[in-house]
Amino acid sequence: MRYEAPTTTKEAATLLAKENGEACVLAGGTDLLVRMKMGLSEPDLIVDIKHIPAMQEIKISASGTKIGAAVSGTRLGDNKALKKAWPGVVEATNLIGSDQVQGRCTMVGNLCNASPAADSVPAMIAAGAKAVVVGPKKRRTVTVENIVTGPGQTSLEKGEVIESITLPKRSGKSGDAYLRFIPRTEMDIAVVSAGVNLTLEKGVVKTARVCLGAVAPTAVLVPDAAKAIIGTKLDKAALESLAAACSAACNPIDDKRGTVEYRTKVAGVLGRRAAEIAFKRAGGSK
Amino acid sequence: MTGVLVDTTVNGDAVQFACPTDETLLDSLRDRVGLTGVKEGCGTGDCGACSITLDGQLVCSCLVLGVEANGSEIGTVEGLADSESLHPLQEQFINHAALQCGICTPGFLVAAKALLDKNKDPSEEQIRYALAGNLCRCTGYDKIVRAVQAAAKDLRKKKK
Amino acid sequence: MTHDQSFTNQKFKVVGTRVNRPDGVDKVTGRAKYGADATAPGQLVGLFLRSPHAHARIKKIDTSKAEKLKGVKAVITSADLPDHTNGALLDKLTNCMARDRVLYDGHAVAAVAAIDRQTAKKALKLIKVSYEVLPHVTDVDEAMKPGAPIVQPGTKTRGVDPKPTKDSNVAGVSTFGHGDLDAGFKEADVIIEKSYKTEQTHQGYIEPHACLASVGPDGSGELWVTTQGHYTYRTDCAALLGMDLAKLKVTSSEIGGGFGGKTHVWIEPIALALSRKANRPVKAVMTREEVFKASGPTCSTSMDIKIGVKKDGTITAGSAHIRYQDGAFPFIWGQLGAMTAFACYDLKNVQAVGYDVLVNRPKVAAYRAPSAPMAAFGVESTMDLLAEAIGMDPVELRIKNAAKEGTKASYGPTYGPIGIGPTLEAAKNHPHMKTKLKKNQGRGMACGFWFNFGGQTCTDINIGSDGTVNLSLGTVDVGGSRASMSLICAEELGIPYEQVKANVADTSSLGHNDTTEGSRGTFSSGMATIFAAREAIEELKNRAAQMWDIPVEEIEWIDGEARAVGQQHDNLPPLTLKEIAAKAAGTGGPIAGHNEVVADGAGVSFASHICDVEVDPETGGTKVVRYTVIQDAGKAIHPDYVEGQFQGGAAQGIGWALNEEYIYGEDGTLQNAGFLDYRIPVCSDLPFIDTQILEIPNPNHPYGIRGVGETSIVPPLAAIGNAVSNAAGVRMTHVPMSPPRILKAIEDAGA
Amino acid sequence: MQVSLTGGLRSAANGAETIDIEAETIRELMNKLLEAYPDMQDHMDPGIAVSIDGEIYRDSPAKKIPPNSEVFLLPRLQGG
Repeated sequence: MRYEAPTTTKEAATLLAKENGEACVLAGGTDLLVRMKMGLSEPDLIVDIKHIPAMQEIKISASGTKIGAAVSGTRLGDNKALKKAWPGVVEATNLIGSDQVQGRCTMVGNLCNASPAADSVPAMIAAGAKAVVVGPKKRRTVTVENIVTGPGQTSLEKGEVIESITLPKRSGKSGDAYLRFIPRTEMDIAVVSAGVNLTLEKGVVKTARVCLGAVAPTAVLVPDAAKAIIGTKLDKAALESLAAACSAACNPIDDKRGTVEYRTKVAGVLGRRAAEIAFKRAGGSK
Repeated sequence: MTGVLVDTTVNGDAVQFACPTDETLLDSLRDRVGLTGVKEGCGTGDCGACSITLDGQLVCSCLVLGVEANGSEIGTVEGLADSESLHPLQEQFINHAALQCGICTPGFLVAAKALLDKNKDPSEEQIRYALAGNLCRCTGYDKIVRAVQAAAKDLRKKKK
Repeated sequence: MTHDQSFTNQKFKVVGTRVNRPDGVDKVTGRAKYGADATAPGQLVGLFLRSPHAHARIKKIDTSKAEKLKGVKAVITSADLPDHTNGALLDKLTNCMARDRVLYDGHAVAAVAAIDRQTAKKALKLIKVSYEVLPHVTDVDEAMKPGAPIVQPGTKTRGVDPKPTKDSNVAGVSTFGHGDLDAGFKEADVIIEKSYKTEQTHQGYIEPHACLASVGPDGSGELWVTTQGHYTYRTDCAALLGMDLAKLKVTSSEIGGGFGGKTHVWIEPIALALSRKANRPVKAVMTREEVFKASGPTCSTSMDIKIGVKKDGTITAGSAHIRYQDGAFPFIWGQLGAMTAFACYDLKNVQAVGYDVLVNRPKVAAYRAPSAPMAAFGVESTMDLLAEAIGMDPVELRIKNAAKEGTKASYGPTYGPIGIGPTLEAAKNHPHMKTKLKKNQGRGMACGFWFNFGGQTCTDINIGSDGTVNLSLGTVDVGGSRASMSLICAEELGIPYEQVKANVADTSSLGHNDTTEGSRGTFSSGMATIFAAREAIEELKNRAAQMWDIPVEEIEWIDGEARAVGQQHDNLPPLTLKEIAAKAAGTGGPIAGHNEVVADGAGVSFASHICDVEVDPETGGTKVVRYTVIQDAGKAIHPDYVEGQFQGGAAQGIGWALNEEYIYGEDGTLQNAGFLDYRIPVCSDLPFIDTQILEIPNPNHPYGIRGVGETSIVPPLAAIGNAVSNAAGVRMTHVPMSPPRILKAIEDAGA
Repeated sequence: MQVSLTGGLRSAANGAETIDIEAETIRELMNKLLEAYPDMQDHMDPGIAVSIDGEIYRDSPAKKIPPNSEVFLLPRLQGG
């Protein structure tokens, strides 16, 4: 196995493109090293992206927020401005694993691992996040919901690597939230999860995005759930109809972590609870 | 073995070792540097027994490649005590009987130190969540949390 | 083995104090050496190839390519492991390495020793095994159905009359009890009949099985290993490999948790076989996945409980049918469960039937009070239903029916002095019982019983010329027993605790000791330490007699010094242990005490637990809000570590009750062989666990000690079950009470 | 002396709940038991414990059995 630690994104992309065997990107390694330990992955080349300066940046500007692909969960959580602007995205990322895992794990790694239960992904999709994808020849911008195509699968082409995630600029009265259900209080994979991002105008929900995790092969954006609360003050009826829309959008499986029935029911509960938190964060009151 | 040469600082001392590229830092520390205080309980980042600090950051050494440590500063349980005396956390773990079998203890100590370095006066809940990445099967965590509380108090007194 | 009972008023000087443990500094500095921490020059890495199937015939194993790989020094299959035991240990041997068939997912089929991990891994891939997949069964109820695949052909159900002629997965049926059930149920005003299920759990020790094995061409060998019983490992390994006992030295490393799971051999005989074949030391360490798949978890169960009660709370009859899943090899887990089911109560008419059932799962090993927690879940849940049905407080119902001295136990014999009544009274009066519950919260309590036992024990005391004392123990220290034994030794000799250094001796340095199991460590090694110390005191008195030149009969040993008794010796100042030790060379050489004993009469143990939980009715998530353990310790030698046992047992029980379970797929393979999806409680899952130690002395121990290690895992399943049922408003009958199960129960009740 | 049988042991004694055996020690009791009921061997292999007046003995064959004591045969206990 070859280990490379390039210092530019382009160099990383070129290395990945040239490798004929199995090539893996190493950011935090909290998924890759587990796969290697379990014998599920035996890379011929590992490209460590942590030495690329552009991938270590957090930039908050007038046009939006840019988070490098190698920024760890701990660094996200320590960034007060980011936590204030996107509390849902930050708390979702901070839910990945223990403090030990937080020191290594990244949002982009969480995304590219392409697990339906990834914590940061529903929050990013609800936020309307975009990924900056760099290949050996070109760079492109892709919405986060178009990155993962199925369990363990992404739309990235050979040689392509995500350099950063951008979160859009929002109006003042906005808030986001992410909730997941796990049987323990920590150290678990989401059985079901929900991210909600909304903006208010005169106390009424003006725009909203609702995304669910662990209820389908990929995270699911639920426009009907958003519609259910747009134009409301998040009254009981609106919340009920959001919950119903969430449950209706579920297409889960029975597995060791939960049942179809359970995930479908709890998706609605979490969607409703996340919406209430996001609403409150946006300054809404009933 | 086709190895790569890795230059590190471990517990303040310059350490050089060679390891295969697919070897974890946990294995490198145990098998090549000889620091067996770092334990493997799962190898998948779920138990925290292999906790170390890497450039000041708390990590599971089973989820880091040995080669990644090149140029880094590593801290392990073996580096907690001063030359003469134990760290207050170590003393309070003993005083509070916060260990039974002791296999998880090195990881707990390293994680608890990382917490107290950041937060001088953590609440019980903060302690419990900060240590959630470290599994203990013997104690029910009761005496561990009390030991960390007592050590935090000692450290605050020391500062004054 | 009845001793002077004056100990009940005994005043202790150091016993009962909370001293620092002797292995503390090593364990907080990383110096303590565990199973995987030893190295030997030229050591090889041993790895195992394991079955991907739940049940299959092994048609052929081709190891030729692996053997030819550069760096591979030995490859082993069952062909290298003839049975030297005439069948006595064939089950263990077959479990260590499959013979003609693999019996569960993860069953070892071959092992290699190579110069490094990379080479050993490559070699495993080069071993080709052809299997003929056979039908499998992993569920205990399914395995009992006619037509189920037979796990061990030739198995005829033991304990039924007449002897069966057909093969069965039911290896044994055992009935315990007395009285007339039918008559008892006729007397009842209310009868509750309910079925329950508990899933398979694992001890979850954090340290995987690990050893360093070395065997030379002369047939001598050494084994460094993490184990609860290095003498038992020696006996088994020597027998399986045809070695002489005395030529195999087994050293127990520090043990990173066992809880019953390190009482068996697993990889160790194979590591020795690899070493013998390669003529090099071999280190073998299980991965966590291997620990889950191929060590010894505890049974899953399915049971029917029926109890009848009069309106005044008198239980008239109780019956239990409990089916224990033993994995792929038969044992007595069902018998043990049936014995414990009703042990807390004084019942006129009682019957408990235990079934031992074979399935395609790993060989079950002991797990802390093995078989008792499941039976207690069924009985103690039903007790709450009865209390509710007759409108009686659940604690009062238990107090009314509690067993006491003179009660004929449900498993037969008559009890001596026991602690179930006092723990219940303490529970009733505990402040915990009086706190108010909040919305969605519920309180539950339950009792538990465990036998405890003693067994073969051997201890040495050697006094150095400076008066410090080496205490050599043969029982592995799993929970702080070196501290307790040092306290006992210091107490007897009358010296400060710090003057004693305890260590666990290897098998060459001390006589046989049974495994540390059955809560026996402090009970039995404590007893042997007392007797060894008393022998040393006799010798110290002899030496003092020489130094003073007076008859030894005129010397007493008081507070760590020899005192000459009588007015004629008023001029003789006492001789301290140190002073006598300093002169040992001239008075007869080294001073020592020794004892070997079969420590029987361990004294049964009881506990009552109280807990409060909060259930989220929309997700089924449960939070443990408060937990209290009350248990009889006989005498707490080191209260910190008694509390530690109480708290640890409770935490394991809470995990079992709420989230831990083996999940098998349709294909018979284990789906959650890791700490991510096998969810043991983490720090933020638990509250502080309150403890109350009761001391009802065991009349068969000089200090009144009872074992304390196991009982604390017995009540939690039922205590949590009762609390969750009270919080959710619906009776939970399936452990673990995971969120999907709780939510479904709530919805089914509402529908 | 009356000896009570429990669990699967009864099947080895043709279903009897109690049997009469005169024995001064546990060893003698075991020997006579096997003589009278050869099927007991099946149960002796995994081990039998003897309870004398409520105290359980696993490895004390020399233990004297006082006259008129309560004697139970139990499976050999196993612990964690």
